[in-house]
This record gives sequence, structure tokens and C-alpha cells, in this order.
Amino acid sequence: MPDRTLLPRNVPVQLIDAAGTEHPDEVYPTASPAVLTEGYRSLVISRRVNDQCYSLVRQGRLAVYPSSQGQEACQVAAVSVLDDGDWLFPTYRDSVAVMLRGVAPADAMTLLKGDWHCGYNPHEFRVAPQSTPLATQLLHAVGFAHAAVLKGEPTVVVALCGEGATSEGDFHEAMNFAAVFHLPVVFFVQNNRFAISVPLSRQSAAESLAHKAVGYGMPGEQVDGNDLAALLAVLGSAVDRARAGGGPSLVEAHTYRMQAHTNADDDTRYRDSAEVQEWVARDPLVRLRSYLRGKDALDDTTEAAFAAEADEVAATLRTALNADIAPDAAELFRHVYATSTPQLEEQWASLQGELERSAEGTTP
Amino acid sequence: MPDRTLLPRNVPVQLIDAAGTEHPDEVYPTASPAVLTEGYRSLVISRRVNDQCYSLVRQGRLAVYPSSQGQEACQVAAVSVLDDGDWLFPTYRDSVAVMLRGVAPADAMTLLKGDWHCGYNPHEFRVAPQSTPLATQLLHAVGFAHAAVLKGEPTVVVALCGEGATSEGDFHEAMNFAAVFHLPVVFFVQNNRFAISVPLSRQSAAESLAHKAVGYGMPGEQVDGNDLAALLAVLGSAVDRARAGGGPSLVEAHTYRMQAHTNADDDTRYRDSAEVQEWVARDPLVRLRSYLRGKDALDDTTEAAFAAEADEVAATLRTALNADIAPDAAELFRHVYATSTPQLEEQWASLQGELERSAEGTTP
Amino acid sequence: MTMLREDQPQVGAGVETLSMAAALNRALADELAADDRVVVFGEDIGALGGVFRITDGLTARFGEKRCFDTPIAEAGIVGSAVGMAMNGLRPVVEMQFDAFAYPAFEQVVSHVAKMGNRTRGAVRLPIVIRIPYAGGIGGVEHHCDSSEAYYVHTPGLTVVAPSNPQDAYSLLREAIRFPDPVIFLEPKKLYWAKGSVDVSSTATIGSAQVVREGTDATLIAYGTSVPIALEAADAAAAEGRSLQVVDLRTLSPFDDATVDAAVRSTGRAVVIAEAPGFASMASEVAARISERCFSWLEAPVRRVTGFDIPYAPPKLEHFYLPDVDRVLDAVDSLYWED
Amino acid sequence: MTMLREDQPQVGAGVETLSMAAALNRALADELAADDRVVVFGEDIGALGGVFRITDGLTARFGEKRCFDTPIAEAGIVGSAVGMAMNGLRPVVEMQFDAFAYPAFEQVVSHVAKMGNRTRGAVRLPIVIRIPYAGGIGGVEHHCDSSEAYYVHTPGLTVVAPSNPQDAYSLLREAIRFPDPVIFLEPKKLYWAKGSVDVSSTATIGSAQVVREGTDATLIAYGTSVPIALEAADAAAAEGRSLQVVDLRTLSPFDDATVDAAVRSTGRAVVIAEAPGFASMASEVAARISERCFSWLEAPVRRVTGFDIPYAPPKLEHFYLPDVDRVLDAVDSLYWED
Ligand SMILES: Cc1ncc(C[n+]2csc(CCOP(=O)(O)OP(=O)(O)O)c2C)c(N)n1
Ligand SMILES: Cc1ncc(C[n+]2csc(CCOP(=O)(O)OP(=O)(O)O)c2C)c(N)n1
Ligand SMILES: [Mg+2]
Ligand SMILES: [Mg+2]
Repeated sequence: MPDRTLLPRNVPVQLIDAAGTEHPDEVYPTASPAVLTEGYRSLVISRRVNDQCYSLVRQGRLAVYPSSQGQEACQVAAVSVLDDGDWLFPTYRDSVAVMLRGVAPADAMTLLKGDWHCGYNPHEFRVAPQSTPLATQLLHAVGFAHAAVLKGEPTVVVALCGEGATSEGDFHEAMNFAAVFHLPVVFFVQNNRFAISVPLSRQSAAESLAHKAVGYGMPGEQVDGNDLAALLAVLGSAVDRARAGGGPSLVEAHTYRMQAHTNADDDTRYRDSAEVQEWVARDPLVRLRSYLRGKDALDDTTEAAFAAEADEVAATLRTALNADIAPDAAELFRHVYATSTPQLEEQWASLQGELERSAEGTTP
Repeated sequence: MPDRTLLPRNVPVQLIDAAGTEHPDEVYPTASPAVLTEGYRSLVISRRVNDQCYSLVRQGRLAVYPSSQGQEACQVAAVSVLDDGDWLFPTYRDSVAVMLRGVAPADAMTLLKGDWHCGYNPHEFRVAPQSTPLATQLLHAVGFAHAAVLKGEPTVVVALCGEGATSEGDFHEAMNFAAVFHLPVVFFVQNNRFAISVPLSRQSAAESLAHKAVGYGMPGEQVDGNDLAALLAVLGSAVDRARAGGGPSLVEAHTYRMQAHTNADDDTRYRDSAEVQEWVARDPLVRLRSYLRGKDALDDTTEAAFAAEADEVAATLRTALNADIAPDAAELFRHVYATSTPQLEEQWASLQGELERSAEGTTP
Repeated sequence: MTMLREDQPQVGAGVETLSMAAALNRALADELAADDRVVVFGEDIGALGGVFRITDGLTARFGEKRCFDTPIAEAGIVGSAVGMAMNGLRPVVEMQFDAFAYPAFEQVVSHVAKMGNRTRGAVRLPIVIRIPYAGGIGGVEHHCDSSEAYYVHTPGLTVVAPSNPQDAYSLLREAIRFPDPVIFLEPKKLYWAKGSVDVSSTATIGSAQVVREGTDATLIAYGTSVPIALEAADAAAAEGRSLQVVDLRTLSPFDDATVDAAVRSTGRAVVIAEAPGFASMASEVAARISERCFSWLEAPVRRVTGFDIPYAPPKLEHFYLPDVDRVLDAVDSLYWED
Repeated sequence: MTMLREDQPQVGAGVETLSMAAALNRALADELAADDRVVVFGEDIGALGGVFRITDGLTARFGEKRCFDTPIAEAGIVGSAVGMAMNGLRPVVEMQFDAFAYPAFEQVVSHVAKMGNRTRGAVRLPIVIRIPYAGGIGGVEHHCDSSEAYYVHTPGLTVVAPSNPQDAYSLLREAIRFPDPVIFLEPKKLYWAKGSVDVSSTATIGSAQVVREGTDATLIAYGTSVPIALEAADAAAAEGRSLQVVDLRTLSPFDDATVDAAVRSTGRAVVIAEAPGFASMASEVAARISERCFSWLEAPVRRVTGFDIPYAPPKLEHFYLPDVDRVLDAVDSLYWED
């Protein structure tokens, strides 16, 4: 990303179009076929996980699932550009990214299956808990990066949000803090055109969301969010810049949420299936596959291997989520404070009493 | 203001420089000497009110005074561009603007003298109560304008805030709502370089605050905030645009807070008096006076008349604030709800009992 | 836009069986029809009809100017409602879930609650902030908070929480006609419970109701806890104990007269609420009764509330939620000497 | 930055007479010196030293990296403190006045309070949010709120409110060392009251203290209301009534043991707090005592609190604030039979 032109490009960066044809860019290089093949593998697994979760929610094994189907290239890219010590700050829709960062797929689904915790130790994977209150996590990302700078550590932070979340005050405050303190944060907005039912036009009247960067004095760029090559290049350059002390930047990916907001949502109420169909043609997997096929970088054997691996991930996920683990009521009280309080002790004792009485069958 | 260039000018619009010399602009016309003389009159009164309040606060007649000394051109312009039916949404620093809108000077100081209410009926003067929680009033302004549009009324709303307030989330949400709903709001930021002790550089890393407009898809412009002619032209064009259905815009005025944040503040802790001195040379009154003198639009008689009028305003203010009006405890309860509640009735009865007992001298 | 007001609902007079969701939808529609100053807005409340479908069909029927989606910004929604109300409209806004109302907290506390007072009544804000509240629906984190304590503690707000379709209908209409801001808490888990609704019936904000007579002890409940109180009273009756149930309906201002009379008539009281108990609405009720009915009380006022922990997730919420057994345990502890 | 921790303050051991403001400043300095993970930030807390000068000199002494100003954005301040704490620092942030903490409410309730729980303890947030609270300083609107009810009701927060320089010093140091987030409420009007401070003395968060012995009734107070309680006890003593005074010091978690023992020893109680009384900290204290000490109580627990109105302006605040007379009136109403 160029260092200091005020305005972002007014068209999204695209390196491989929907047909799989490459359009070389003078600023952003296309990654090697080897790198992109590895990316394709992640796309295949990610898509499979999205599909698997769709089934699991219908079987009642997940309480809710906000699918990233159609946005897998964003998920893969957000994680691919990170170094091991870097941190990711994801939202509820980024379970696939969390998984790609190393968290076991079933663990990444912990909250969604109805548990009270995020399912993984953030420090182990350098992934913050997935955040539901919109845009709030962007400030955590900023603070995290600020601490890294204060401590002299080379950490870069990638903070994710949707286009709807850019309307929240916290988005603004996060962008501004990052710019004023010149922090190594890449704000990555997955503009999937909808915030539940509300279309982009109701979130912003700006030329693009990337243009919001101008108001903070940081670089912004738009990118085709279904083009993994472009995403890797643009996000990669933003991460490099941040690591080199060049400060924060804003990347907007144009993509599309192919499924309803969650299983609980009915998207026929607010969009035409024709629009959804248009985006099928821009699928991130299809175009990359055809590009790699064209480059002879992907053969049937490799494809079969990827498919098999995806099957295995899905199977593991299925098995884990099909296991019925009895919930432990004590967990409700255990982690609220580092040291429990007299009040929680009393309350837990009283609940325990109830549970014992009902186990003894004093309640019919 | 031009309709749709993305970036604001990168220098503030200036029509009359600090020496009083005119620099005609191809977009923004300089108002007639007659109009500017009228503006000068307001400047003289405004300055006098600021000075008077400075004394009154030292005499304990005001609890606190956030002075707009040095920013009088902004105060005058903000009100001058309004039609009678338009609305102004001011902050705690804009008491002079409130007064210029027709509120009796002493009434405009009601909150500052320690009373529980804003001192005027907002509907009578089309001025919202002065707002202390930063940037919150910008959303009220937006809602007000939204209602006007829904009702088909031609109202334009001018919303004021300082440069520090642009860091708040509410600033962002207000700008965005105004842009998305294409509302007749002019956001007018008085960038007086300081938010209490914190300098501009700690609020924003943007090219200018006017550049923030880009992120919302509205026009922005910077203007010399000590040049009344430039302010009238830029704000006037923004108001015209809004009234014509052209939507919101953002105007940043570069000015300077000549006194401490309030009387309670000690500005020697965070700025050099040399910096303050530099701005003395850019005084909005001095330059306009010398311009008008040069145009033979201002003679000694007129000046004397303005001075006399300002004296009179100050005298009235002084008299009003020197009057000791016994506070009425009932007022504490009277307006909390349209209809009082059983709880407030009980509480007031009990306070009344106390007051009666102490009036009867049962308490020594 | 004229200032037309009609006292009778425009449509559907008569008694019908409706879910609470449908009753709320009807109340909105009837007020939109009756008063063209009413505007409804929020997140996903237009084409989608709200995530709980409370605004279903309103945009289609009344148009984009009366019912519309906003950008996602809760302070923006509430703050612009303030401005709209200043300019003569009567905004009814929806917060999607109660934890998502927190970004609007400053607007609510520092402006919505105070505007009437700081303008000596010159600017009153007839705003209704609708908040689906509480749990019991298997919602993931941040979707099931019971946030009433924050609002009832704030002077200047009026806080309402209906427990059945009739009250939901009547109180929402009344809230929209109210001169001051109303926080209207909708018990999510009762959205789909049905009841008969007389759309010609009116309600008074500020009045509690004895919804079941009883002589041995008084259960005081609101919103989601009313059905539990009623069930507990049924169960107790089977065991020969006669429990009275009071539905607060309005949390603030508080109907001391009804509650005092009820508690004094039985001499024993249990307060039931889903929110964490510490410094909560239930604390206030317990403190008030303990003070005002001191000489009548045979036993300490018990509170059956949520634990002082973040709201429990779907898999554990049955441990968290006040239920009939917990209420009966509390009743059992009321120093029965007989 | 190393993870150095030393148990002894670096400077100024010994006993000194300090104002509460100076004691707080000293506590910050001593923790900054003792632990280089501590960072202090907020609005105007650098060069200016804070509008109340609590951070005076800290930037000069410890540098811009340890104590710095931020843009004006309270959610930004608290939200970035969350991220910093996740990354191993111990942020101490200042909210300039308590009404100006409201923009951070979502961050406080949905993240600060819950992070430990939602990560099963893997991510604890050692954040201190300092809030100058309450009135009595002639402040204009929005500058004198008592907002403790909002925080004490929120599970996961620890809420502290000292009433004298010694506790202010010891509790702030302890709060900074605490593994969980602490809301640290500083009674503005006591900033300039002096007292002796032993900087080697340590404090325990969670413990109330009987600050005056007495046998006839117990006054329960915290923060700004403690000096009033003590004064009232003096006045009552002159009239032959012996009042015990408990200073809560920590509002949540609550020290039931100390409070219960105190109230049971006298059989009468008055709770004093400046915040509006409805659904407040005082409600909780009254409700708890009424329940837990039922059989000991000779009279209803009285509350002397602020009225349920927006905080009064300078000219009227003397009508609003709980004072000695009001406390004595409440004491007089405690069913004295002799
Ligand atoms: C503060 C807040 N307000 C409202 C919500 C409810 N909500 C959850 S997701 C969502 C839409 C978000 O849209 P977007 O940011 O575009 O992300 P997407 O779901 O499309 O990935 C809304 C309104 C929330 N989670 N947090
Ligand atoms: C939400 C909020 N946070 C903090 C404050 C305290 N405060 C009052 S004025 C001020 C500085 C504002 O600076 P700016 O917006 O530049 O306006 P100016 O005072 O310079 O006119 C601050 C921090 C406040 N009033 N509201
Ligand atoms: Mg989206
Ligand atoms: Mg300023």
C-alpha cells in the first residue's frame, strides 16, 4: 500500500478476476502458485467447515451459526498474513479464521454451541475471543498494539469487522487512537453488503469504506474480497507497513454473505435470490481453482487430498459437537473473579443445595 | 462549497488576512462592507461579553466560564448564517452564540451561574440547550434535521463542537447519520487547538479535520476561523447547500482559545505564552476593523456607537448576575417528570418538612 | 405532517387472542395510524420487521418515512431520537438486544433522562426506547442481559415491563402517548406466549396489579418473572398455601400503594426477578417493603433473582433462571410458625 | 519492559499528612515505580496532571510511555485499556468526571466485567478505572453524578470507594495490583481533606471497617458520606446517643460479615449515600441488612440518600446532599421506645 496518498484507489484491487484470469498490478504482486495453492487448500477446508456448521445448526448441535460462506478468501487471507506472534481480533462471523489460526474447529465453535466461554486460550493462539458487540474489539486490538509498541515488541494486530460495524462509534475511536498513536494495526473490514437485513447504502454514503481512512490520516485500500491473491497482497503490504513502523491502515474487502445472517435469519425478506446468484459467479474458490489449474499448479491428486483433508476436519468437528458433555454448573461461578466473593460462594452453595436436593429426588 | 470534490482544500479559506488585507476567492465571495460592519458590531459585543464574564467569574457571580475569547468570529458567523426558523446546537463554550441568537445575555449564563436549567426556552430562540457531554449534541442536531425533512420543513441545523469532541464516537455517528439520510446539517468544528490541555496533534493525525468529511461522503472545508468574511462565506454556502437539499457538510475553523479552558484551568501548565501571543496578532476584531476602516465603512462615530452598545450589554449582564435570587428548592422536583411521581412527592414533602423546621428555628 | 391525534385505535377494535409479539406489533401499528408524529426506527426493523418481528409489516403499511432502518449505531439512534422529539415527533426506537443498548447509555442518562428538567419542562422528550430484555431463549452471550437496574436507577426515566399480551399492548400505546421518555422492556421469552387482548382497553403507566389473590404471602414480580410467580402460586395452592401475586408492570415510578397494601395484607413477601440481584430492582423492592411494611412483616423479605454473574449461556441457563422451585424454597423460608 | 515487581514502595516510606489528592498521586507514583507494567492514561492527565491534579508530575517523572494523554474518547480509553491488559500491561485510566464515563459503558459492562469469565480465567484484566464521583464541589450539570449503582450491579466488577487519604492510598495501590478490573470511585469533595497516610500500610479490597464504635444504632456509609456519618455520630453523642459507623470502603464484593455483625450489635441501622436512592447501592445495603439481620432489627432500616432527581446544580446542592440533620432525623425515626 503506498505510503501517503490521501485517497484510496477508487476501484478495488483485483489480481485474479472471477473467471480466474490474472490482472497484474504495478503495486501489488501476485503470490506464487505454491503460496496460492496452499491458500486454496485453506479455502477448501474453510468452505467445508462452513457447510458442516450449516448442517450442525440444523441438527441442533450449534445454537447459532453466522456463516462466512462466500467470505472464505477474507478468512484465509486475514490469518495468512500474520506472523506467529501477531494477533487477530475476530468477530462472531470469523470462526473459520479462528480455526485457521490453529484453534481446533470444535473449540472455535464453543460459544456458538451454547457454552459460556470462547473455547480457547487467546494467548496460546494469539487470537482474542470472538466479539459480538460490534466494533468493540477494534479498540481492544488498538490497545493490544499500543502495549506492544510500549514494550518494544514487533507484534502486528489484524482487527476484523463487518461493514455494518463501521457505523459504530467504537470503529471511529479505534481508527483514531491507532492513527494518533501510530500503531501497528490493520483494520480489515469485510464488506459483505449486508448487516443482517440492512444494505451497505444504509451504513455509509462514502465513496467507499476505505475512504474513511482519510479522516484519520492513514492509508486505505479497497480490494476484491473474493480474490485471495489480491487480499494477500493488500493485507500483506499493510501488515509489512505496520511492522516497519509505518502505522495503521484500513483495508476494505468487497465480498458477499452468501447465506442468511445466521440460521435464525430469513434473508428472503430483504434480498433477491438473483443478487445472491450473481455472487455465486464470483466465488473465491472457483476462480482460484481455475487460475491454479491454468497455471498447472493444481492437479486432481492435490485436489483430492485437499478434499480428503476437509472431510476429515468436518468429521472431527461433527464428532466433537455430537458428544454430549454434561454442563457443569460450578463453571458459572468459577471464573467471574480471580478470587471468588462471599456473595458468589453463598449463591453457589445455594444452587448446589438445590442440585443435591433434586438429585436426591426430593423434587418429584 | 463545491458540490462533490472528494477532498477539501488543503489550506483554510481566507478572505481577509490578519493585516486586514482582502484576498478575493474564486469560489467564496467577500460579503459587502455593510454586512461586515454589522458583523463587526456583533464581534465587539461578543468580545465585551467575554471580558465581562471573565470579571464576573472572578467575582464569584458565575460558577465557571468557558470563554470564547478569540473565537468570536466563529460565534458571530454561526448565528449570522441562520434563518429565523433554523436551529443552532451549541456547546458549553458557545454562550456568546446563544446570546447572539436573541437570548438575553444573563439568561445565556444561567447554567454557568449555577442554576439547574439552560436558562431559555429552546423553542423560542431555536437554540438547543448548551451541551456539556462532548459531541452528544451533534446527534440531537441530526435528529432535529431528520424530523424537519420528514415533516417537509425547510429548517437547516448548525451543530457546533470543538476539535477535541471530534474524537468521540458520537461525532462519527452523527456525521454518518447525516450523510446516510442526506440531512440539512452543517457541522461546524471550532478547532481552537486545545481540548483543555490536550493539543490538536493528540486528537487527530488527519491532514485536517475537514478531511474527515471524506469518510462520510460529504463535502468538507477548512476556513480561517478568525476571518469573519471567510466564515460567513463558507458557512453560508454550506447552509445554502443544505437548504437546497444538498445534504450535510463539515466546516473546520482554525482558531485559538485565547484564555484558559475555563477560569478553573491553568493554561501555563501546557502552553507557552509565546504561542498565545502569536494568535493575538490574528485577532478577528482587529483585522476586520482595519479592513472596514480601509474601505471607509467604519468611522469613529459608528465605532463609538458599537462600544456604547457593548457597554450597555455588559452592564445589563452585570446587573442581572449581581442580583441575588433565592433559589427555590421546589424547582429541583418540579420538572423531572411532566407529572410528578409518588416518590418525588414524598421526597419533596420530606425536604419541605426539613425546610420548615429549620425556618421555624427548631434547628439552632 | 399535521398534529392529528385520535383517542380510539384506527383498526381492529375488539378482543383477540394474540402473542405478545403480535400485540406489540399491533400497538405500534395502531399508534402509527392514530398519530402521524409517531416514527419507528432502529436496526433491521424495516424490511426484516425486526429480529423478533415486532415491527413486521410496518414499513410496508406506513412507508419508509414512518418506519425505517438506521446505520448500526445505538447512540446514534437514541441521540437522533432526542433531536426528533425536540422537533415535534414521537420516536419509538428499538434496541436489538439489551446489551446492545449500552452504547447509547450516555445519551440515555445524560440527555434522554434529563432534558425535561434542564429546560424546565420546555422540552419534554416523548421517546419510547424498546428493549427486548432477559433470557430464557437460549441466546448466546450479550443477548440475554436484564438491564433494568441501570434504567430504574436513573432519575427522569419511566421504566415499564409488561408480562402479558394485554399489558404489552396497552402499555406500549400508553408509552407512545406519554409526555416523557419511557424505557419499554419486552420480556423476550414471553414474545410467543398468547393471551387475549382487548385493543380498546387502556393502561396507566405507574400502576401495579394484583394478578392473583392470596392470603399467606405476596410474590412480587414483573416481566419474565410473572408467569413463574403464578405457577409457583398454583403449586403452593396444591400444598395448601395461598400466595398472592403482584405484577409491577411499571418499575419506575413505583406503585407503593398497591405493593404496600398487598404485603401488609399477607405479612410476608418474596421478590422475583431475573437480573443479578445485587443493587437491582429487586433490591429496591425488598428495601422499600422492609422499610414501609416493617411492622407488618412476619419474616424477612426474600429475593429470588439471577446470580451475580454474567448471564448464563444456553447450556447452563436453566441453572441460572429463577424457577418455581426456587420461589417455593424462598416461600418456605418465610418463618412459618404454624 | 521487564516484568519487575517489588513489594515495597520505592519512595517515601513512612507516615505523612497528605490530602486525598496527594495520597492518590503518591499511590500512582509508587505503583508506577514498583511495576513497569503499570501505565496511566486518560484525558488531560499528562502535562496538566488531570483536572484534579491527581496525576500531577507523573509524566515528568515516568515519561510519556508510562503516563500519557489520549484523544477524548472514553470508550476508546477503556477499550484500549482492555487490549493493553490482554497484552500484559496494568492500565490505570482516569475518567474526567463520572458522567463522562458513560460513553465507555458498553466496554465496561460487556468486556471489562466479563473477559475473565468468557476466557475461563485465561485472560484476566487488571485494569483500574478511576472515576472522581459525587458532588459537593459546586459543579455544573454532568459533573457531580454518583454512578456507583451502575457498576456495583454489574457482575465481574470490583468497586471501591475510599473516604480518607489512608484508604485512598492503600486501596489504590491494592487495586492496581488486583488481578481483576476495579472501578475506583474517588469522592471529589474529599480530595482536599487531609489525613495521615502510612505508605507502608496495605489494604484488603473487600473489607469494610468499623470506623467508630457505638451501641445504639449503626450508620453505614462510604466515600463522601463517611465524614457526614462521623459528624452525625458526634452530634448524636452530644445528645446521649451512641452511634456506630461502618465505612464500607469496598462496595462490591460486599463485606457482609462486618456489616452484619455491626448491625446485629445495635439492632438499628441507617444507610447513607449521596446517589439517588432508587435501586441504588443504599437499596442493596438496606435490603441485605433487612433480610440478614431481620431478627435483630428493632426498627426498619432507614436510607438517607440523594433524591431521585438529576444531581442538583451549585445553587441548590445544599438542598440535595445528605447532611447531618437528615441523618439525625433518620436516626430519630428508628422506633426508640425508651
Ligand atoms: C453493539 C451491537 N449492536 C447490535 C448488534 C446486533 N447485531 C449483530 S450482527 C449485526 C449486523 C452486523 O453487520 P456487519 O458489521 O456488516 O457484519 P456481518 O454480520 O455482515 O458480518 C447486528 C446489528 C451487536 N452485535 N452489537
Ligand atoms: C463525554 C465528555 N468527556 C469529557 C468531558 C470533559 N471535557 C469538557 S471540555 C473538554 C475539552 C473539549 O475540547 P474541545 O472539544 O476542543 O472544545 P473546547 O473546550 O476547546 O471548546 C473535556 C475533555 C466532557 N465534557 N464530555
Ligand atoms: Mg456485513
Ligand atoms: Mg478545542
